[in-house]
Amino acid sequence: MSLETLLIIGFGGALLTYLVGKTSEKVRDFFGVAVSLFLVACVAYLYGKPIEKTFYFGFFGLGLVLRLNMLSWFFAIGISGLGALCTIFSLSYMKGRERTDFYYLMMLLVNAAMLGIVLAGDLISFYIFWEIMSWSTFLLISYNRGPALAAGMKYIIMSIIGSLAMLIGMLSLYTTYGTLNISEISAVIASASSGYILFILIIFSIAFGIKNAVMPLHTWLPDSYAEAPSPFTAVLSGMLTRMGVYGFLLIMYVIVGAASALNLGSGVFKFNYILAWLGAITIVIPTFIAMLQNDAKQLLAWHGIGQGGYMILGIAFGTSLGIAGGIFHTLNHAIYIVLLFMSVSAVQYRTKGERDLNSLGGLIKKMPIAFVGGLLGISGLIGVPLTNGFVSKWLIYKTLIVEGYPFLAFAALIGTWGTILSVYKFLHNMFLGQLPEKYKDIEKSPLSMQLPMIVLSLAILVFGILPGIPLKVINTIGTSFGFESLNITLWGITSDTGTLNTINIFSAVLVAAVLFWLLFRLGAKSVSVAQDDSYAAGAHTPADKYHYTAEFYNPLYRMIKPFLRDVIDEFYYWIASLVRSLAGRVRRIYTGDVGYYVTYIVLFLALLIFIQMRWKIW
Amino acid sequence: MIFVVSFLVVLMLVGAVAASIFRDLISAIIAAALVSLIASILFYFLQAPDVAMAEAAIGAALTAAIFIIAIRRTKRYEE
Amino acid sequence: MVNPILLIALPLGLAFAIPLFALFGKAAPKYIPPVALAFNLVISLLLLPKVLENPVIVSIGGWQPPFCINLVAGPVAILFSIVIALVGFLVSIYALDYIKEGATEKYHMLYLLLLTGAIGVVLTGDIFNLFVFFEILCISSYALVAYMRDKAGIESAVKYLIQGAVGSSLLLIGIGLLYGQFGTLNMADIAQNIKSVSPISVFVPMVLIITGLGVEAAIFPLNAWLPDAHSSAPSSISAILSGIVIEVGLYAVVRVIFTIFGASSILLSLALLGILTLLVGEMCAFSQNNIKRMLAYSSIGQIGLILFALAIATSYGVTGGLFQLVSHTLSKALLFLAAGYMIYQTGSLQISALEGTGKKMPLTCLAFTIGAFSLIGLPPFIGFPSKFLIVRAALATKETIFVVLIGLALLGTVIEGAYFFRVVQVLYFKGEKPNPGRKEAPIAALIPMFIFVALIVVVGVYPKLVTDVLNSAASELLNRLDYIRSVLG
Amino acid sequence: MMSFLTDYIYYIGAFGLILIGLYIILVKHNLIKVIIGLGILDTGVNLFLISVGYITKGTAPIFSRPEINSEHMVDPVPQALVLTAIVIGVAVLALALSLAIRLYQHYGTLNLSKIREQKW
Amino acid sequence: MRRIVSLLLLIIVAFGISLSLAKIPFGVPKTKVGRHYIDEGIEETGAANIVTSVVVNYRGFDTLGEITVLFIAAIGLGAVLTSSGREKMRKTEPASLVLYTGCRLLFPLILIFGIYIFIHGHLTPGGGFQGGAIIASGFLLIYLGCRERRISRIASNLTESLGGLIFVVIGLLGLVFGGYFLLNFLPKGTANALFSAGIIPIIYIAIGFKVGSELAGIIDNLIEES
Repeated sequence: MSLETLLIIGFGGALLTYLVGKTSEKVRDFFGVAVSLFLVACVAYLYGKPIEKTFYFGFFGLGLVLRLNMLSWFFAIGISGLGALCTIFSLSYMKGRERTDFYYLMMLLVNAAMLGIVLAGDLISFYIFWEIMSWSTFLLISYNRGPALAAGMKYIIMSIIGSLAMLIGMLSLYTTYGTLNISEISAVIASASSGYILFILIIFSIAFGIKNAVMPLHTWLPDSYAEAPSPFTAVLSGMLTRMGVYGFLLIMYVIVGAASALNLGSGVFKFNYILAWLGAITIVIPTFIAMLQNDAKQLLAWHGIGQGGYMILGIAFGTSLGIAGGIFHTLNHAIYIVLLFMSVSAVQYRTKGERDLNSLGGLIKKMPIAFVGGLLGISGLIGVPLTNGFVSKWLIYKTLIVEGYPFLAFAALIGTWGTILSVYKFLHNMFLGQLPEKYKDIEKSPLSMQLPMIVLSLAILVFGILPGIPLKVINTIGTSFGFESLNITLWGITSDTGTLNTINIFSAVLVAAVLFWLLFRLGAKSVSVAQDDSYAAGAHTPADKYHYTAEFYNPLYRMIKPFLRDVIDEFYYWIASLVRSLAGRVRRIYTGDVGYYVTYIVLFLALLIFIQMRWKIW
Repeated sequence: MIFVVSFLVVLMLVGAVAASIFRDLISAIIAAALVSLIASILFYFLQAPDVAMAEAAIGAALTAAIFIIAIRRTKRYEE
Repeated sequence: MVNPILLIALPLGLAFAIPLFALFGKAAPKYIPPVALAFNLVISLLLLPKVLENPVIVSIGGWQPPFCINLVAGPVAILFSIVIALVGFLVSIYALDYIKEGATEKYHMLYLLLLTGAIGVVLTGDIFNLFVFFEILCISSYALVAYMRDKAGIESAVKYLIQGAVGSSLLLIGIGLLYGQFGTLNMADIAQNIKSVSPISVFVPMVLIITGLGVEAAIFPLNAWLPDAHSSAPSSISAILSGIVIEVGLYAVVRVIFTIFGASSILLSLALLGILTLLVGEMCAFSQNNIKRMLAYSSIGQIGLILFALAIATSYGVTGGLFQLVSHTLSKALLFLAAGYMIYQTGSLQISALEGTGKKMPLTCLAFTIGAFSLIGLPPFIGFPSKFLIVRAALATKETIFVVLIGLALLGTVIEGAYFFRVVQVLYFKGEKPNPGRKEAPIAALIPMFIFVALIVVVGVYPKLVTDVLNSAASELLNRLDYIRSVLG
Repeated sequence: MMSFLTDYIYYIGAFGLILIGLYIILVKHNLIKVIIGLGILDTGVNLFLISVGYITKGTAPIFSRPEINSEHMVDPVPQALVLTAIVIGVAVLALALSLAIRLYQHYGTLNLSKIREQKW
Repeated sequence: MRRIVSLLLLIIVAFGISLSLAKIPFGVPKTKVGRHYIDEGIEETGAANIVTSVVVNYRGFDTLGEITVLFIAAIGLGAVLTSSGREKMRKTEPASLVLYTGCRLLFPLILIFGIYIFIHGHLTPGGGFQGGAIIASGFLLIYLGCRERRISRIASNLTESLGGLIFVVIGLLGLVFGGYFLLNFLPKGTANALFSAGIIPIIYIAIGFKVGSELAGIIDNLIEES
């Protein structure tokens, strides 16, 4: 079981799925799911087998290297697992849409490309897979017509800028060290001047920051998330965006190395310190913007940006706790955000694509599984104890406090408050409250949608109660970066500065739950009122006029809305319009009059002669 | 001798200028034909009889002819 | 022993013979160009291994250079003739079905003669002979641009002809000045004595020659003919104009600057010129609604990039430039061929009219998409390795000016990405769901398109296929002394 | 004065024609005029080439009698080049005129500053 | 405005060129290949007219390209001017009797003169181009005088392509016999004799017919079409 066969299965499976789809849809669905599941099995089988293999053919004599270590395995399992779940989820969601073969092709292609990224052992193949991922993602984002096109353009433009920055950084590394093999570069780069290392870090951070939507570079994300087909939005938010985190880990701790990456610059202007502040900003502002959203997917998208901030915050602090927190939060975030997007798209699927929170509500009876998924998802997002989000956030807070950065900790905390408010709105407006009349006879989501949601809900609980399982892997990653090892128990972490033990929490919550249950039993029954026997001034009010989940948090909006304009996005748009008008002017050079054209020719001639006369260039 | 040549050159340049200023394209073409005719005489003075013949036959005669044909198809006067 | 002269003589003879073939049948002439070009392709490939060791010098008429016209079949020339023969062959197959109205036999004659002129330009070692073949190239392309005889075609042809004629007159003046100073027309011979004369009196002919050739090479202020001609010619001709003609012009410019004049000190201004050309081209293409005009302007941009890469004048740079040249030829020819049938089916040149073409003609649109991606420089297509080489060359110079310039060039790439992705979106995702009425391009058009696609993908995945040819070509362009020695013995 | 004339009169003639031709192409709007300018430009270039090859008191490079002495023969190469150039020039002119005829049929005018559909 | 700018530019260009011209004194021998042709030409090619030997033999490749250019122009002109309603004859009033008979009388003489010119191209001034041009002017005369006469398209096309083919084939024969394209493989003969100079007169005759028919075809197209 070697790595190139893994990739061949990935890419070849994608193409085969497309070809099979030309014959029969059933076979294609089965085949696609089979390929993705098989990939999961392969990656799982490769656990703990470090491989490094150079291909026989190179790219301009640069050997293409594939290598597997704990870090790449960790990301690979996440990618393949979530990819498989999302593919299963797509089965019923995509049924009857146009161009489904193309959809599955791109879905599997993106997964294969992401696997390639994390398995790449040299920057050139990293870049190649990165670009393949970018353009296939572009095609998928544009898949829904209409507003999706603008979102796709925004995404691909920023992504091209990022990858060109990466190209420059990569090639400057190549011209300096004559190799692009990651391990060889990391061996020699320590001798480089700090200025050069800073340049490399910054230019790569542009690329990865765009992909991970760090604050000034985030503007592509909300539209793309909102407009992409929902199962793919899950992939996008769960793993594809987090390739940025992988990139940050790669460039900071694998290539440059913790020793030199963590003390560039001095005082408050240390590279990682600034990065941490960017992370904090990325936590706070998007979370509160999320609160203003009435579109379920937009709301989740803004949270996606915010949670990305937590990861950056954790990674930027080069302590073993912080690294562990960041990486673990990447995994947890992937799990619960995918779950949330799945429950949203389940609702979307049943309500014929309704995303507006103001016109939904009361679906808890109709779609219980989706509700449970949503509930667990938001509790993970908030970081309620016994869900996985809690553990990783605990690690990050602890890092901040131990390192003594109260402001950053406070920012993170504010972020959590905003999260609570907004996701409560999310859950309430979709599932609680009163059911609109038109959704009376809605039936619950099909099995192919429930299955992934159930799996993910279980995963949230398991990782929340037994965080030791993933933390062991993460700990080995941290030690491979050269940090001291944490001592992990199955129930949590024991360290001198404080101990996390989920057993105690579990028992406490259990007791509390029993007490509450008794309380409710003893308390009075709540009467449920049908929506339409409600009277205003003696007149019967029709149902559609009366739906109180609309305009949630209205006063709060009026208070903070002016502060939360997305100024950066407007700035980018301004630049775009500037370029457009400039282009419109430049093409006026080509006036249709041929006399001018001949004048240009003679002008060129005379200009060159004049320059030679004047400055003697030759 | 040299004065003949200089006279011819001056005449040729005058013909070229005339070709540029005449509004009537036919006369402009006559002027251009004059230019290449004088050019062919100069070729002869420069000991290039072959070129002189070619210029006289092609440059002066045929070119003027196809110009005039083309002008018969289009407009005679430059606006 | 195959003789490089056959590369010129046989297509020429076949082109002369086309009226005779026309006597046998109305359909006969259109099969001549594919035959001739396939033959050329075979000969070039046969010549390649020998040429890679040392260039083949063919002297015509049996006299020794510089007393005769001689052909220099070096790696560059053979590389170009392979590319010309390949692209010409595929496009002529495309034209079998595409060219229906008009005097088709005249079209095929002109087409074959155009490519013969291109091959002559790259093969010849004599500067006046270069001029003659250049005239063959130019005049046949004037006629072909006007082939459709519609309003746009005639107007563009007239403008193209005026600029081209002025350019070639300037070129001839430059050649005359050179002959007056060196008393010879053989490139190698001139190059040998070039240093013996004071700079300014050689600079003026150089500038004249660069300007004259630059009109064909579409360097920035001289390229006003290009968008008109490319957008209003028949699409097969647009593919040739954009894929071969301007490249050959650029080859001539580079050959003159590098080999004849050895002008190493004007390279920086040449690089600036290239970047200027790139930015202007991409800017203009960005704000186009006419798809063929957009492609034409993007050709200007690509030419600028190639010029910049060649002006770096390190072996990396020239290799990258030649690679970019090859990749642009393949991709742009593919794009024009695909666009040709899209336009033919939708009946409009506007990009907005292409909505839903992705459903109507999926294969053509797939080909177009791959060409566009390759031109933007996305892996795993051929555009990526060339862009990779160029960026590497620019960074390897370790000079700030080149790093800044490559930054600007990549900016141009972003703009290019913007408009090409816009077109791709229009093809597949714009507008409402279209009626699934299949109107695919005919098979005679699809075969060449997909051969192009195969080449683009294969070379993009495994660039080693072409790199050694490119390397030796770059070394031939770079050291002129070897060229002089190999010609004059 | 005399020597100046003997040295430069042909060059003056040649480049006078070249510059006048370029001037016509640059400033005239009428297509036929522009083509005339091209013709004059060609003639000037040819004259220049021939005068480059000239030798003072030279004879034509033709051995009309075998015993003719070849010391003062003028350079035959420019004459060959000019033969080529003349034919190429007339070819371009003919093509240009045919295009002009078509253009007139399409637009009803030959004023190039009015014929501006292909632009930007 | 435009005039001033263009004058300025032209002055700069003229200035630059004059600087370069200073290196090219008028009237002094500067050539090196030309000298060689003059000294060796008779022996090497056997043509008394050195210009002809240069045009057809030393630089014969240029000439091949040149007739190709003329060929292209003829075809292109046909392609541009060929209108859908082919072979429609415009009503033309007949020419005056004087002109008519004059043309009828002159035409054969002009034809013969042209043929003479290009047959003796290697001995006396003149050659294929000049002779061809003269023949074409004879056809022009016919069009002026006898307006209903037309040359047959087929014949002129065949002449063009055959002329070109003969040139290429002779070149290839040189390649076959001596290993050089356009090698002068026929016996040179004695200079100043009509049958001398090997392939030169043959090529020049081919060129003469080709050029004549092409120019005539061009005139014919221009007169008849559109």
